[in-house]
Amino acid sequence: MSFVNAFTIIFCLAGAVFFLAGTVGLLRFPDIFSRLHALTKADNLGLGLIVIGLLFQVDSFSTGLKMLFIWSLALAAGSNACYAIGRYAFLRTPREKTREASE
Amino acid sequence: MTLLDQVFDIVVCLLLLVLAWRTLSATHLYQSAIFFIAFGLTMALAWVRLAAPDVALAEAAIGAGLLGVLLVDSLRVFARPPETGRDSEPNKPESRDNDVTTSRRRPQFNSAVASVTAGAGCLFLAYVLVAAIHDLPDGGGLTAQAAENLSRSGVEHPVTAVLLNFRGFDTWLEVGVLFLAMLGIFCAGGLVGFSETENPDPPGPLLSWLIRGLAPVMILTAAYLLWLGKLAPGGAFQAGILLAAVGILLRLAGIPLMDRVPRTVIKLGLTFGFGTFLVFGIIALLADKAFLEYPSEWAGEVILLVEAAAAISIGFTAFAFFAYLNSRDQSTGNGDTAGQPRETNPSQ
Amino acid sequence: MIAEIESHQIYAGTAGILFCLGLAGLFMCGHFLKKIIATKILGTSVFLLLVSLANRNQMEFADPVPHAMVITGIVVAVSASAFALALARRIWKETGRSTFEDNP
Amino acid sequence: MNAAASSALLAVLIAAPVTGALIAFLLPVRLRATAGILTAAATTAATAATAWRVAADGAHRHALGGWGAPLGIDLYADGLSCVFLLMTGIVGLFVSVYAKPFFAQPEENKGATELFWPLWLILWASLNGMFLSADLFNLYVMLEVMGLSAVALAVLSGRPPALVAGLRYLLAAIAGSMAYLMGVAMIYGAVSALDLQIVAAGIEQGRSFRVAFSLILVGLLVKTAVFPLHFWLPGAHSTAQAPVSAILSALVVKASFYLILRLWVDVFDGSVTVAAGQALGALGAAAIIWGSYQALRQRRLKLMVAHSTVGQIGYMFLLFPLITVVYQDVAEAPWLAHAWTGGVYQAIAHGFAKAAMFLAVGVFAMAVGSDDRDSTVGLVGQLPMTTFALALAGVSLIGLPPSGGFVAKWMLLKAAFTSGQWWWAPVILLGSFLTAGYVFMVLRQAFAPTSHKIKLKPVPRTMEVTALVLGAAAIIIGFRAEEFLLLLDVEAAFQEPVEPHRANDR
Repeated sequence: MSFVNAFTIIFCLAGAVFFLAGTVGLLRFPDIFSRLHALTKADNLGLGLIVIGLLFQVDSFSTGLKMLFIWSLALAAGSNACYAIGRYAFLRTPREKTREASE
Repeated sequence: MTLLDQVFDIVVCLLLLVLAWRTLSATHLYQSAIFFIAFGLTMALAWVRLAAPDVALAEAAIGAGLLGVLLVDSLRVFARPPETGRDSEPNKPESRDNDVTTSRRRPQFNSAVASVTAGAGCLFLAYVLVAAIHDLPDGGGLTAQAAENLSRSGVEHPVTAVLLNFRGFDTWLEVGVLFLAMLGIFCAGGLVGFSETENPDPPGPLLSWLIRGLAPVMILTAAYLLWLGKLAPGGAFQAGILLAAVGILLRLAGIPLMDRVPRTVIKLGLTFGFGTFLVFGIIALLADKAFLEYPSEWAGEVILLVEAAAAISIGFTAFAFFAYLNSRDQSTGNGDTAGQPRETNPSQ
Repeated sequence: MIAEIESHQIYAGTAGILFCLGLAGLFMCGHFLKKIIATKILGTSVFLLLVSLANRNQMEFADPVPHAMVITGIVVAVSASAFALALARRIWKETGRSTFEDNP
Repeated sequence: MNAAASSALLAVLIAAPVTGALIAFLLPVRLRATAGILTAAATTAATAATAWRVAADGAHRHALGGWGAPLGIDLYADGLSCVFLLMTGIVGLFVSVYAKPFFAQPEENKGATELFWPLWLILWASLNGMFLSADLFNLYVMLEVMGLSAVALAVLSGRPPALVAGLRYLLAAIAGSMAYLMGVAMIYGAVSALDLQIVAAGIEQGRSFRVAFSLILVGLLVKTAVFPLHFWLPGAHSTAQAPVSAILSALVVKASFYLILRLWVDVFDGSVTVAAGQALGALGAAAIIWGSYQALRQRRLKLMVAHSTVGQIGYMFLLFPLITVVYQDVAEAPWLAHAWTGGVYQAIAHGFAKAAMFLAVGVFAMAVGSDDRDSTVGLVGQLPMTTFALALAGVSLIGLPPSGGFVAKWMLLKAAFTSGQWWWAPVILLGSFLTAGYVFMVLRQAFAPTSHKIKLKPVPRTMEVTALVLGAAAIIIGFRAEEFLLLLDVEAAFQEPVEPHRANDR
């Protein structure tokens, strides 16, 4: 049992590290695109790792399935939100600036 | 109750207070709205800490979700100059970034004297309130009575039993308030009817794909929540708002929903939940029982039926809030025809 | 001393302070939207008090009556806010006013 | 009729108008007025039946959902509720009859007026609910239903001034109900009940009860528009259309007044103090002077009538200091019954008179095309019936005998003198003088001889008649005090008058 708990702790800690890194990135990165990059890492990987960590603790198959489903929904929503923000920012930024940013 | 718990609670409470303060003192409307959304999310933590999953769900769906969408949509409107002056172009992209400070004539807290007086008054009131709350007895409530009657209520989840059976009258009126708010919004807009969205940007391909894919999943989840309400946190309101969210997303994706719906169907949709409750209430009266009393052997089934009707109606009404405010007739409200019935109403 | 404070008491006290903040915001803020947000904060504080009262005695389950009251309250408050938003938007479109101050 | 069936009447009083509202909403626009008037007639009939049953058998209680307090919600009707229900029923019926031809006029049928009938019938249901509900939280929901439908009715025309006044009204109403709900939450925390009777039994001395009741009181005072919390009323009531103004001024502010009264004498009688009673009286006195003075200054008739509402509400609050006094036994305080009846009579008489006045002003405004005071010059010749209705309503507002307003003010005056609280008497008299001032200013204009005959727009006869009937009702209840008192005394909330000897030892 403690072996399983250890897995949970490791995965959840790893997830928390990603969340922390994502938050720091969100605050520290210079422009919207790199901030989005940091944010989506936190959402996708951080949440994913935490879900994996918690999967060791579930007692029924359906609960585990629900958690995976929630993760996949969060992935879909996150990537779309990111896409929408990025697209809006891209369309609103003057061309030269975008080029500078991508270079 | 460990020290860690206490520290966590105190941090959450301080965060709530700071966010509320910043929401109200921010000079920019956008800032205010963002702080308010953050406040709502922190509230969700508080609900979870207080073991109130039903409230957390309702608040997330209705308080943060529905009102959040309406608020953001309103920010968009207030960011544009009003169209009382004929020369302004409504959909010019430049006009979107207009500086929307909350009040240009004066800051929020208008003068030093007023702020000091108000501050002192607030501190005093806060002291009185907190002291009075502190004096409340440490125990009590109607838990025992609810537990005792739970088996006769037809459902197993106590909150649903209170909402749909013990205090079903409140819930009936609450569905009525939603209907009433829709009538009020019609009055504010000056006409009864919908038109297509004024949203100028078509969504990207990814978004439309996602929304189309997600809609069935969301409808399924709504049905699940509705069914779950019998046993666990969930129920008509949460399910209804999820249905509304489907509608709002589809509308944002440019799929017209309201503009082609016949007026009769709109009217039926708005009154369906309120009416179903009422019909069961009247049937009970005719059967020489109390208003809204359910036959005890069928209570569970009747509740499910009423809840389903309420969920559909709540979803429809909440979606109608958004669709109406977002309608083109609405947003190009023109000064000189104020109060006149407009010919452009498609559903009349 | 700190060990005697239960978590519901912390939240109940916060509710009292939030109520004052919301009230102050309602009176002091000029813009319609911020007044509407202030009423939301006001409402939230009341709901917070009710839910923390429900959490006082953990029996089999928390007191369901305040929970039901809060859910009802949330729906009612949001309906009222939606109506207020509709009015504020229409006033803005018709007259360009966003506060009560610039009264002609 | 057995007890169960007659207690079901209480539920009918709420269900019937709601049913009518839903039917009216689903019907095509042209049939709505007919459905509305039929519902109004049915509701008034049910109200009369309820009052009759209560007068015959005493108070009725209906346990909604069959659960009963404390877990469920009860409806409760006694003499006091029946008096207010009856006033609502009669005013509501005649305003409905007036509204049908009113909204048929093309210049009034703007904006979303097709929604008048559903909104008004739901408002009616919530008014009945306010008078019947015995549950503090259910009363909050009723307050919100009432507030939202009242604001929606006030902005029906969609004119910008109405919209601004409506938003102000809505925000004030929301703030008021939140203060009320905060108080209810604290009461629930203290006594673990919401039913008025159970709460009343659990009330004790203590800080939390005082704070809770203060919050409830302030919330309701905002909704009743008592000076200085009346800031929202003149705008909202004067920019609404005539039948709506009548409903708002005559009925809606009375519902929250009723609730204050009910809580003061029935529930919180153990925690009110003499000082609190005097404070409410002082607010009332300030309202009388301020409202009547403002009414005197207005040039627009609708604004004048709206400000007059602020003043007349003040009279109702003189009831509180007069019934909250220190005494050893009831025989020592013979004025209690006078004060009590006077305050309630004022609410009822003002309901009829103010409805009549707004309806009459509506007729003037429709005929002349403006509600400026000077535009009514010489109207008596052309609109004698409406001028007469206005005069009757004015007589009751001033308090001239024989009228409902006279009985009310006379009783309050008598109570003020016998109780030794003579300081309310000059306020009552000054208020009457100011009221006489603005009423006669309008009448003088209307009766002024004119050389030129103004071209008037024809006004449907029904509108004139309904205004006159309501004006006459304001007078007639002055003759019918006995029946009124008999009904009011049924299970009188006032049998055990406010107990300030307990309250006094704070």
